Amino acid sequence: MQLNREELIKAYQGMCRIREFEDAVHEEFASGALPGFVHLYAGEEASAMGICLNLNDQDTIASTHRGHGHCIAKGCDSKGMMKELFGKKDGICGGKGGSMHIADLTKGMLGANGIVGGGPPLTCGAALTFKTKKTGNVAVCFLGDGASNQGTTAESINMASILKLPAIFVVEDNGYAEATSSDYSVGGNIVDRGKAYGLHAEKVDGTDFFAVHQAAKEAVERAKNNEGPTLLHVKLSRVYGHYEGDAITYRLDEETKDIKDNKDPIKIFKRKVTESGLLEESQLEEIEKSIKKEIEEAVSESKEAKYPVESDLLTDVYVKY
Amino acid sequence: MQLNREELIKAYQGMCRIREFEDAVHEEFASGALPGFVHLYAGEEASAMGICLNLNDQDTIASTHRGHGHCIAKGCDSKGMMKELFGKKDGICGGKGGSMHIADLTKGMLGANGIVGGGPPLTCGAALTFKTKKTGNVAVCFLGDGASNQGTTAESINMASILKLPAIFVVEDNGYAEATSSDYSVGGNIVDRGKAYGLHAEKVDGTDFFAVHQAAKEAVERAKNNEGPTLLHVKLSRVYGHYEGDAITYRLDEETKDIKDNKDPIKIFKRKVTESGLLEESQLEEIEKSIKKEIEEAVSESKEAKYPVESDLLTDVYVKY
Amino acid sequence: MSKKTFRESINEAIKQEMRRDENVIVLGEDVAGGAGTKGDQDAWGGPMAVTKGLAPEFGRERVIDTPITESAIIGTAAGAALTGLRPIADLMFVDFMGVCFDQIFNQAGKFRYMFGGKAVTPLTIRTMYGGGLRAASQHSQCLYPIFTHIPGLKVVIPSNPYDAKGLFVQAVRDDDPVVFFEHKMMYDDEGEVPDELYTIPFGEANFTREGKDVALISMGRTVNLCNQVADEVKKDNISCSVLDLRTLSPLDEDSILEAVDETGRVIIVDESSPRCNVATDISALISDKAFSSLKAPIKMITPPHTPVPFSPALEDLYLPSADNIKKTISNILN
Amino acid sequence: MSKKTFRESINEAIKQEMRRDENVIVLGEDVAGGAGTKGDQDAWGGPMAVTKGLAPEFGRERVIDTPITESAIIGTAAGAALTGLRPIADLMFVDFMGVCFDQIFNQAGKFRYMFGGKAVTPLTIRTMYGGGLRAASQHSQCLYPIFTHIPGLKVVIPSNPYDAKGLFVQAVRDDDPVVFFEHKMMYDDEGEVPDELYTIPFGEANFTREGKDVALISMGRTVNLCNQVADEVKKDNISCSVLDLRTLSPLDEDSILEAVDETGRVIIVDESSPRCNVATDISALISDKAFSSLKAPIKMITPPHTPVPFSPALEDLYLPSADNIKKTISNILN
Ligand SMILES: Cc1ncc(C[n+]2csc(CCOP(=O)(O)OP(=O)(O)O)c2C)c(N)n1
Ligand SMILES: Cc1ncc(C[n+]2csc(CCOP(=O)(O)OP(=O)(O)O)c2C)c(N)n1
Ligand SMILES: [Mg+2]
Ligand SMILES: [Mg+2]
Repeated sequence: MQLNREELIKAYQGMCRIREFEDAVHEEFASGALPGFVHLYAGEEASAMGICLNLNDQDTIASTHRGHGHCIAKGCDSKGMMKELFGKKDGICGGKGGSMHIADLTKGMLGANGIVGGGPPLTCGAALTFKTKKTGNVAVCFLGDGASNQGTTAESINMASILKLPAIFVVEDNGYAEATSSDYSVGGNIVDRGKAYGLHAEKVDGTDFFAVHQAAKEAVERAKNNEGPTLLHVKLSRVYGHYEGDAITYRLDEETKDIKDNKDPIKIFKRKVTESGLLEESQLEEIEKSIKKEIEEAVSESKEAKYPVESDLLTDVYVKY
Repeated sequence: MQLNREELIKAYQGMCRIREFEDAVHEEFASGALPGFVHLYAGEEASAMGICLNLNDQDTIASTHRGHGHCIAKGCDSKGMMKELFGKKDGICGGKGGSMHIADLTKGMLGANGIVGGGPPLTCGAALTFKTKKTGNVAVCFLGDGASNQGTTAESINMASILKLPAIFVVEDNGYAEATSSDYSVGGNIVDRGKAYGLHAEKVDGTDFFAVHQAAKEAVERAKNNEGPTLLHVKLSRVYGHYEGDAITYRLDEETKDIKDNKDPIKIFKRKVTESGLLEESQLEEIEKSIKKEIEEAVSESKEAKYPVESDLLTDVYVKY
Repeated sequence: MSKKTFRESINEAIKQEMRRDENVIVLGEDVAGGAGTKGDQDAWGGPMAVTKGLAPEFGRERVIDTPITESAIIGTAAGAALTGLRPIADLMFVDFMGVCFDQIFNQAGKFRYMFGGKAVTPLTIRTMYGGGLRAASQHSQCLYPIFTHIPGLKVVIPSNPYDAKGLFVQAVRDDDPVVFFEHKMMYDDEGEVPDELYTIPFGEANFTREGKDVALISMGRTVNLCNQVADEVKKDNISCSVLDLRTLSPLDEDSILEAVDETGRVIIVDESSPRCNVATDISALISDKAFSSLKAPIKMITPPHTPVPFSPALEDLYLPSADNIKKTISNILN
Repeated sequence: MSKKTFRESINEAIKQEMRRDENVIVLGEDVAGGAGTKGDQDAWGGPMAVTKGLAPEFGRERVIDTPITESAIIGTAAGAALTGLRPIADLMFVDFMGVCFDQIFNQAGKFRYMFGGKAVTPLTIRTMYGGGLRAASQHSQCLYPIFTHIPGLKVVIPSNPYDAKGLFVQAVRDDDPVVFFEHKMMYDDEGEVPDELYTIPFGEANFTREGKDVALISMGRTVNLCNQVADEVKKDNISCSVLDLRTLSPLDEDSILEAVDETGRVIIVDESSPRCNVATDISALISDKAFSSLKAPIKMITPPHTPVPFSPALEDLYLPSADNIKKTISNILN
């Protein structure tokens, strides 16, 4: 644990912000206030934060359908995101993208993605830019266990391998792709796949922020030292269903209980930092409170914000047409 | 070497037939008599024959753009094939398919394929039919080192793995995909990839008919015993260029010479069977002569055969429309 | 005969065909749901529960949950079709065609031709299309014009539960590869649907309204919009026929020309993007073959040339509307 | 100015743009050729040698041979474009779109819209289309209607070496994703091409012939067929205009309507499959917007609704021909 106080606070803030955001979306969706197709990241916070705290605004991430956590960890504005989810004009994408297409290029956030396996090829592209321009940056790709089977993932890992791109593939294995277990869908295993394509690959405990942070740190160093790409197989759990509305009948209640009780990365982090005396309980509660307020405001502001109008319909398709 | 005399003769006949066929196509193309886009299999004969001698007409193969050898090994009629290459109505596909689309479903030959990586998914399909109908057959897929990178290949290997399909993926690694070396394009290595997706995988010397035959035999047995799919990484060389017309400047002359002198599977086979006294030289020469005649006839008959006519233009698109 | 939803109608079609023919199998992501889990082994039946109940009845050998690998899904189905099964593959959202189109258009769709007429590929691909669910740019497209463009494929697009069952059964029994388009906003639509098996032949469009002033030609969900408009403008003494194309490939040219002949005025309503879409296809057919019957320009009502917006406010503006159709009717009548 | 082939014209455009702008890179299968081999490190320049000579001049950092993984190629190019490079990705044959279309139409083509106008994706995809090489069903398709259908993409299709250079330079400099179609039978076509850099703006069609009896509208290789026919029928006192669309998206509607206005009779020649293609798109546009100028049915000359045959005998019958155009001209004049 080589993180300083400030970094630990940032980590906790980020994880809490993600959790609060997702809990709020869960409620607003259930009440019918929030439209669309939403996939919540709650339970996986240590991955996004453990990775992204090693990155700067010029480093990039490519994300997934389950992207809110990655966006927040990479520094996207939570209010702009919430407005986007509500389809409002002040949303981070003008209301045109919604949950699955949140992006903020100024933060190096290259977009959530509605296509499973859509992000890996794009990650090679960002990494190629960094390599070509010798910027010293790194391009990270988040993908799920389900996406690890998609052909685009294999192609991209190979491309990154042979071009020695500064890229990191973070396979967030939450045990399920929709209602299908990764035990069923993933032939062989994910770390071996990374190695078989020539990457440095390792398995990481995704409930432990510190483990993710350390593995990511080493991966970023390798990338920046031109030692090639890394694959991290991050084992973690999602709290909610695949998407909002999922009855989660494929999961036994005791498994969900176990996830909440024993695999919650925020609880685990909190215990670690308080038990070791790195941060005090009161400090953490302060953070929790202020984040709670931030997200409550995000929701209420989003509800009041204006929708885009007819003149917005035809814009933003081309730079020039 | 557990093959009997008859099998050895069949093997030699098949390899010679492929070589003669390809040599003839090479000449006819160079002279301008033969149209289209042709990729020759000469030099790789031990793979097609070593595999296909373990299969019956109900077992299937899916092939590639370099498909003539696979077709002949699986029992397609060499004259029908030659007529097809000449675009004649009596061709095996009525002249509609040409070199890259030769198929004969009655022989379990599911088609050459113009799309690199097109065959692996189809192979899973044939294997699924066998599994569903419990026919006890096996589905084989030939693909190149270049195709081993294609996403469809990874997807198919995974699909075969998790559904435990009776499938065999034969990666014919001739060292090149077009003008690109497999040393460059293949990150990691092919056998490890197979294993990482949960397959039995091994490397095989593709200049040695007996090695291929043995590995294939074991793979077929595994498939038929419901022990899951196999990947064979068969190392071999192509004699000619990527396609006819390729100046092969990416290969040094000494490499081509080495291929012809030391990696010719037909020469190697011939030496082995004569030295060990399994077959006599004269017998082999008899075979060579009769095959030569067969192919000469195929060419001359093809040249004389009729082209399809206007009334053929609109047929064969749908069963019913 | 009883009232069934669009969802139930397709579910029943699949079930009954699976009972009738053991070669029929279903495969796709979570077509059962629950594979490898400790929970419900019929957890989903696809994201819209259309295939729910199949796994318990037919077993996982015939109702196959797959990894998220659409090329392998479609390719497996195509290869299985080529070798003796009648697979129903689930592409889920048609927007995912981009990761597997090769297996559809270069493989399944061309086998028969490339192999000189010797292949039979009885493959059915089910897929969801269209806007209205606030599912944004990558989950709301129509894309059927792309499939219609490809020789060797058949394209089916029912507008109601009755047609859905009859056309689906035909798709399964058909010996050519069929892409079956289901509008994601129609699954709860209800209609009378016979309990027994029946087929509706491909290439036979259906006049859902008769009329003599204007012909509204459409497909899938927007047929209902046209029906609604036809009923509404009656009170203004405007008589519209509505032609439901039912299948885009093959296309019932005769019924289209008949509709033109009877009215001389045509509006084509198509939810797909406006360039090179089905509306242009029908319009061009009419200009070519029924030019002299035309009394007015052929009008097309489609979304604008933009991706599908997420915001409900924009998506409602994006989609073809009854208002828009009515305005166009009164324009071409004047 | 000097005589150059279509191949040389594109090669020169790429070279000069790479010299001018260090952000321009080229990637694809064997765009140099020879990667990892002991032989020539500029062995191919693509299968048609269009990119030959680039690797020696610009090095392998900017001329990147890739594995055969089109999704990764296009996606890498798209991601690079999104982050500051101007990649030219080689899709080789457009028939291969089926393994990578998602990265083109759901990713690159929608970034800007989905991200609310904040993304710029200056990506150029080069690709070969069309028949005539006896390359059979999977290597002879046109498929540009599919790309034209997709909002967010631009589609460029030059008919001669001069246009090829000017349009290619515009494609590279353009801030939107462009798919650049090169007919595989045109690489040896010659024409006068300036040595210096110049651009031809998108959305400006070109009248290659003026005429007042019939307008022939076309794109890419078939423009030359139209030119030839226009010249030949002159001796029968038939005056044809020929409009070369140059870009299919954006489309120069004004020039199309002008062509209709001046002639009242239109024939659209399009090598792509007949359903939902560019011919139907243009025809529908005309019926909608220039109906009253029409003196005859709008005719379309396209191949039949079949895959492209291999046999030279069939392929020659399959492709649009001068004879066919001439017959159609005399039909609509009577
Ligand atoms: C190409 C494609 N196929 C299928 C889907 C539908 N889909 C959305 S999320 C998902 C499951 C993804 O599983 P995983 O990669 O493990 O991510 P997780 O949802 O567990 O975070 C599926 C099948 C899609 N969006 N894109
Ligand atoms: C999807 C696709 N991409 C590219 C091509 C062009 N192409 C044809 S063969 C070939 C090389 C294939 O290499 P490999 O798989 O090693 O087979 P080999 O030619 O060596 O037998 C390429 C790139 C293609 N036909 N299909
Ligand atoms: Mg998952
Ligand atoms: Mg090879």
